[in-house]
Amino acid sequence: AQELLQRMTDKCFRKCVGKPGSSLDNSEQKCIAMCMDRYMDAWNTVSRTYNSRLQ
Amino acid sequence: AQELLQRMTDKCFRKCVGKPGSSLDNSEQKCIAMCMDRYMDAWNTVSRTYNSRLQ
Amino acid sequence: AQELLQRMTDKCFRKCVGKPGSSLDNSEQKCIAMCMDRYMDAWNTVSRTYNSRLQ
Amino acid sequence: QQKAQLQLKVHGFTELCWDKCVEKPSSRFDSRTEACLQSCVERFVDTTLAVTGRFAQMVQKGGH
Amino acid sequence: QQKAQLQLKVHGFTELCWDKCVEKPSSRFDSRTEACLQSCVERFVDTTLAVTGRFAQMVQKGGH
Amino acid sequence: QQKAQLQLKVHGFTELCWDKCVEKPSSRFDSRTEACLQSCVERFVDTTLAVTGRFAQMVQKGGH
Repeated sequence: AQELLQRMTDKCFRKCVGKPGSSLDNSEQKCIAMCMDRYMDAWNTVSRTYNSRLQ
Repeated sequence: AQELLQRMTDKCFRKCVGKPGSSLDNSEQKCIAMCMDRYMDAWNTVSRTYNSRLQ
Repeated sequence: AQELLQRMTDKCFRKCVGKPGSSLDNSEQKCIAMCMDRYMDAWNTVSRTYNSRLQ
Repeated sequence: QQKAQLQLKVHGFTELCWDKCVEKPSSRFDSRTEACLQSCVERFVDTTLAVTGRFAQMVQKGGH
Repeated sequence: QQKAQLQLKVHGFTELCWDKCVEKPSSRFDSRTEACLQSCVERFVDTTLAVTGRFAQMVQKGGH
Repeated sequence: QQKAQLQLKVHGFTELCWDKCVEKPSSRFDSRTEACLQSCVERFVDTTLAVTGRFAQMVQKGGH
């Protein structure tokens, strides 16, 4: 899961943290949580689609 | 040639397939073929220029 | 220092050389020198911040 | 080891298709985004096949 | 080897935060750019902790 | 192994200079694009030399 965590952190940081401030504010934290959920949805969709294509 | 194929596929997919649809349409296919030809031209030019610079 | 040099060269080339011409002109050379200095400043700031965070 | 390579592909596709299909993370994917992700994988595989096939032809003809 | 990995992180953060904080190289960083670089590292570490923690929770709950 | 590293450089330059010089794939490169690709490689090598030389000077002076 290391690879997944790294790529997800990178994408969600870029998407959710505009100009970095003195802490993660509330909306950034919410954005990161939502971004994680969607990134894992995307990973699952991609994985399912690719596996069924390979068969 | 593995490395060339991978990088070329990535570049040409990004250039030629905007919003992915239910199949590669005609214009996307033409674009991919043309993109491949140009990418290999670019590879050849770069390779030639770099080799002559090294000598 | 290999890794630093490679990443710095890449960033400064992208920032300072717009459309590549027949040689590096004066302003491109100045930009590259300045870009190097700032990139190393950035590297130092990042390194210091990250190390103190780890402790 | 083959499984590791397959996983790496899935990671790569996820990044690529995320960039192509997801504008802003929301509380749920709408059906359009979901369809886009699926098509993105399918079309990328198609592109790989097209590129590889064409390249093989060129090599056979000695065109490259 | 651990030191090599730490160095690699510093290289990665420098690239990321350079992209986020540095518009145009000038003869000196102003204090805003300097502060941005520091916050960028701090917030990225915060993000890593948030993501990793939330992921661990999900795995425990068997949610993934 | 040295040849493999040289090949990797050619792949890297091709990507970089493709991004800098090629707008839209067409049925043929015009002379401007062709010249841009050549200059791109030459200027990148120049930049590498400039950066490496300046860095070596700094290290000698103990400036870094």
